Amino acid sequence: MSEKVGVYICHCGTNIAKTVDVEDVAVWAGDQPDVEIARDYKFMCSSLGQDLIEEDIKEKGLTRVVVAACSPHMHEKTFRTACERGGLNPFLFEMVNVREHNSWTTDDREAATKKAKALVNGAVERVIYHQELEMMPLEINPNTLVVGGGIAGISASLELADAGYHVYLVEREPSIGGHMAQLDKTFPTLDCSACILTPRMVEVGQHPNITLLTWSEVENVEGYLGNFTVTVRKKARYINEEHCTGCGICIEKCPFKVTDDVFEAGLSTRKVIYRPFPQAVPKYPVIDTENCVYFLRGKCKACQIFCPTEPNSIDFEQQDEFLNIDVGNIILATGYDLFDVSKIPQYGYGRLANVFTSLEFERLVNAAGPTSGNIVLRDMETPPDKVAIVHCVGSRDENYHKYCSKVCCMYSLKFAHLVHERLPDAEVYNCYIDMRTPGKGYEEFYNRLLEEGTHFIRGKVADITDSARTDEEEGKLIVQVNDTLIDKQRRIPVDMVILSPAMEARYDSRKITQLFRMGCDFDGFFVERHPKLDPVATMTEGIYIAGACQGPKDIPDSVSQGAAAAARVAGLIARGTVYIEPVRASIIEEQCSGCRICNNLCPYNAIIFNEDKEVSEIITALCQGCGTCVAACPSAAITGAHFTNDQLMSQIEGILWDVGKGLESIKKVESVAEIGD
Amino acid sequence: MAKKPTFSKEIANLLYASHGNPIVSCIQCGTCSGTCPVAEYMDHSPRRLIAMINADLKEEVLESNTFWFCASCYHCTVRCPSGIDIAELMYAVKRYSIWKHQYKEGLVGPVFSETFVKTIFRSGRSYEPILAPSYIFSRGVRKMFEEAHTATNLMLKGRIPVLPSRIERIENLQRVIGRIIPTGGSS
Amino acid sequence: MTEQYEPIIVGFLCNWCSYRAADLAGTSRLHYAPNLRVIRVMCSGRVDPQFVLKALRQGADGVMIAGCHPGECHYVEGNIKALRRFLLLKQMLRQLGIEKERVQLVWASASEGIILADAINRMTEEVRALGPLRWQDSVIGANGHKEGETVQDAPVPEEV
Amino acid sequence: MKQYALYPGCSLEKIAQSYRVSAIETSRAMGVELKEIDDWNCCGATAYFHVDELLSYTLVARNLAIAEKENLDFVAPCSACYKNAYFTKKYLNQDPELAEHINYALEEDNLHFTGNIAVKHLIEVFVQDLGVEQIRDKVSNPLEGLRVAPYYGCQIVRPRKDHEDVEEPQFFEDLISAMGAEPVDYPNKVRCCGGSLIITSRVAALSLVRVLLQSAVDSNAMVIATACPLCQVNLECYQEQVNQEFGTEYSIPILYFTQILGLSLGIPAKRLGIGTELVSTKEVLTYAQKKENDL
Repeated sequence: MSEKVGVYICHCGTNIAKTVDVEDVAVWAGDQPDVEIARDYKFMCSSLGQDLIEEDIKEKGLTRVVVAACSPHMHEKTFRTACERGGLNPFLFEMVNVREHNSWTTDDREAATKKAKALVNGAVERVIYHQELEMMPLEINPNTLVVGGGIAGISASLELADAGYHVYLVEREPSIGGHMAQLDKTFPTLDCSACILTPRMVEVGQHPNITLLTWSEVENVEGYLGNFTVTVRKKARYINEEHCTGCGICIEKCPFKVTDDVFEAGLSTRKVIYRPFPQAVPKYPVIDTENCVYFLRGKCKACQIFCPTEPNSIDFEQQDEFLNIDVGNIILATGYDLFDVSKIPQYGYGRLANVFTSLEFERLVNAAGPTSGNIVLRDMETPPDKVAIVHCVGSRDENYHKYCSKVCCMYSLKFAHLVHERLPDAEVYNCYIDMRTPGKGYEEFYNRLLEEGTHFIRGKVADITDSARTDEEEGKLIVQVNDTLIDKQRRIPVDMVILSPAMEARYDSRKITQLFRMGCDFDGFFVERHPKLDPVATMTEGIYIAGACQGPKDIPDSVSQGAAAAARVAGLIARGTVYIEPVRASIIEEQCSGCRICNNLCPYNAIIFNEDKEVSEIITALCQGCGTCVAACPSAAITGAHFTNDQLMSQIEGILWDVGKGLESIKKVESVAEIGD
Repeated sequence: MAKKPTFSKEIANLLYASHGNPIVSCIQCGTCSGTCPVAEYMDHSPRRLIAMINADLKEEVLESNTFWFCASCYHCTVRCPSGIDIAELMYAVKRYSIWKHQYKEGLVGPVFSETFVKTIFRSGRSYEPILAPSYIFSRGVRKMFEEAHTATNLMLKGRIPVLPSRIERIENLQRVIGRIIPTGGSS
Repeated sequence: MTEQYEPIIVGFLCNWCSYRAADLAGTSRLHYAPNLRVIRVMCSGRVDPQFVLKALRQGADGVMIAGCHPGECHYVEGNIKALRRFLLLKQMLRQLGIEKERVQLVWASASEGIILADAINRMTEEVRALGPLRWQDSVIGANGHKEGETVQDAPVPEEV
Repeated sequence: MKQYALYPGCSLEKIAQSYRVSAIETSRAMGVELKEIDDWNCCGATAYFHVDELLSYTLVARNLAIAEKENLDFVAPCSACYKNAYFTKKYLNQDPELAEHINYALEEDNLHFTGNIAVKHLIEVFVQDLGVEQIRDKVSNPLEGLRVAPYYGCQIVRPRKDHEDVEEPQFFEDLISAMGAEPVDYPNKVRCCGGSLIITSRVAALSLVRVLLQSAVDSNAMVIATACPLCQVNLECYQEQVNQEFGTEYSIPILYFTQILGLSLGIPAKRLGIGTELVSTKEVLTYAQKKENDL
């Protein structure tokens, strides 16, 4: 099987040429069998380099091309298009990685050149067995699934819906809004969080292109880019959404209250049938079955009795629904959790009443909160006259989270401002390690706080205790901190302490990554395709991420990531069809013995058994081309396009050419043998 | 010819056995100095001492009393967000200062440690009467009476050993010590 | 400088994780032993035990199969299948008298360039210590075949 | 009869004799025998590390090697000895060259360190090996109403050995409630007592002792229970100097946990070495005698 192979070795400036003797490799490659022409060139990926390939294909009638340069993840596409322009099927091409895997990893010029020759030889042997393949068209379903109804999810959904595409927005809580709905003001503009959020939520609620599925979770995801089938469990609200007008009488009449640990962060109560907050979207309440007397002991039904609608909207027999949704792309915007501050016992949260977390303080200071905006201590009456705000609780700490959570400095400044505003003669102490104000108008906000007379202490708080040593400390919380700028250990007596905890990945983020088959890092945040150039895409085609689920970030970044993910998806939908690698498996019917070993091997259930023909068959559309079945087939009846057994076997032979035939390596072997025996 | 190691490199080498991160990873956050129970008695806080070591201020470091006031309670070590074994660092600086016989005037610590080591070399076990009083005399008459008062109370309760207790195989122990420090012990 | 024995190790790296880890090791200019020759496969599950035997027969002194950490495979469980086959292959290699350090399975995710570089260095030293495999005498010869006898490829092992 | 190799440490010879006596008595009552290691040497406490680290490990390794000869777990009543022994064993197991070098030195006393015995603090023997339930069953004379401040000190819990809670440990409180007494919420229970600073920097140590005493008074404890001779001496013998230095009138009895446990097990005070304290412990004994009068 003789082919005319063109071999091109790239200098890549000095990146390769510095350690690999490219001329020698080119000359050596020139006189290998099947090699028609072998050249070395300064920059193969430059247009001149590509023209070299084009002209050689046309003039020399090359039938195969091998380029030894950087990683295929960098320029495989460039050289494939060059082959195509030369009239050669792009898959009759093989790339050899002699830069990342070779020249950059050693200074040993002789070893690097020897390795380069071996890899090139392997590629030449392999490329001879390459077959012509065509890119596979894939229809993109225009619907999109957005998981998570926080500000990032809302932005993504609105962008796509306004672009005219249909969006399914799935939210685990009874209402969308996420953590932002709990905040009072936002930095640095001090806009009221609800004022800027609720209009967006209403827009989502009323948008014809958005199907809102709250109090729902994704149970299962099948399929691939363009054709995902998602099973969503719509948990029973025990409210009939068609009839309910959202009047709220049922909430009023419900005689039972429970502490609201989710929305009110445990600071106040909610009824057993409840809406998380007045501006909730959708407006339908939901029954908390764990505490509802009817579900526990079968009595009460007060909500049903007082419900004014005809027919009655309360439906105790309602069951969870399972919906199957077909979408083309998925955007994950699942948000974050707050670090559990009780993990740092020396800060006394839980033991000392007046130590609050930032979320608790947000609810305290919120006009719609339990104290309608009055900053008071845990007894819900006495306002504090001295407040300490502790930065970096659980962040920048090897024992908890090594990373900086990016937003705590700014919202701690916001808290200081709110205390000054509500309690003009209160003293505020912010204990920080570094004041990080990297955004637009952020540093100015910090200056504003300095002018407002906040005491900034540069030092991380060591511990918070109520065991006083002097009368002045009696009955107060004492914040012990080393003020590093004056190198004094200070004990500051205060009435209230606010802890700014780290932003953590969701507790179940690992489960989500398995569900959607993409990756998460050691801390549990989702892994983007490229940290700098591709932050909203993931390694899995068709799955995009936005907001705090990808890493700690503030609202403006979450909104822009939401919009970015939406733009990526909109781009795919607009193209309608996407061409993907033809790397797929296929079964040669005659050779298949029907042993069915491959049937349960495929994670995508792409292999089915044809009963009458008694052979297995592969649904090419479902196959992702991993090749596991190809390797498992005992009678080699399954072949994997572009990674066939012949191709790989010949590549193995090729890269070990110098061991099999080459003399000097055997000489080396003999000399060792003598010493050895 | 290898460069002469800087002071901070020397201290870092002394820390090779300690199992924390190197002191260059200190972010100067002040948790150690906020936690330290005796920080107010130190002329430089542990945090500042680390900064001075990293800045190779050898004289000022050896002149400070910080590491002599360290009670080795390890509270800083367990809380350090950069995982530095700060108590171990204080031990290392003490060892460096004793080897170089370079420490602040009038400190009781160094003399106490050297005497302690000599007692062990001689009898294998420590003997309170030698250790305690010989330093209190150097601190003024009033302190001497207070200490004598406490010592007599303890004597009355039979809690002060009269004879120093020796271990039987003291020669073996001395030879064992000799194999570690060839100069026949640090006497 | 005496002529030191340089083992040759064939590395089957999976496209999504270990191949990118090797790329990352390159871009961060981590120097590691140049003895590994990489063959790219879409998933570690694609590595057929025959490839390993083929490489050893062709004169390789060691084979490394590198995939994603369990639970992180781009194709869900390709790496688990590779692990299953590897456990069986290890038994067979032991029976053939091949030292177990010669064929290794390594997990390295796309961000773990250092871990892969260390694994390559470690394996190179281990195989260097074992010396060349010399498949002909240590495997064929030791199993009773006379010198020069041509041996057909072993029948394909039944995938259990 | 479970056996342990007891490493008493220099303080238990004289100044903390009552700790040794009460330890042996209470462990025998609980069916545990503390067999003293023969010809042990000083563990270097904190002072030795100031001079030479390698030599400090050697001194401790010698004691461990002697205990290994009898193949019994190494038990140290004093926190400083416990910390030194625990970490010497850990570092020697981790660093074979270090172990080899030290074993070379130990040959002079024909000893060899292998590190295959466990190293425990005396309180761990009661709280973990025996367990709080078993102790509660054995308590024949529960000290109802006696409010005890559980004082851990520093080197029992720190530096972190393996993931235990170094800020809010609870095992001492459980032990005290097993004795029938009432553990008070003692906020400074893991703060340091000053240790050897009592000699090298007296004022600093006295201020630490004062904080601990004041905090015990605030939690209206009647007695502070400790598990380390250094802490006992600092807290008790220097109370008088604290009062002189800071003009306070503290007079809080400081007892070893083995003494209080002994009382609750019905062992007479005399055999627990109670009576050698500088601060009177009569009030505490009234809670122990109460049982005998009712009999």
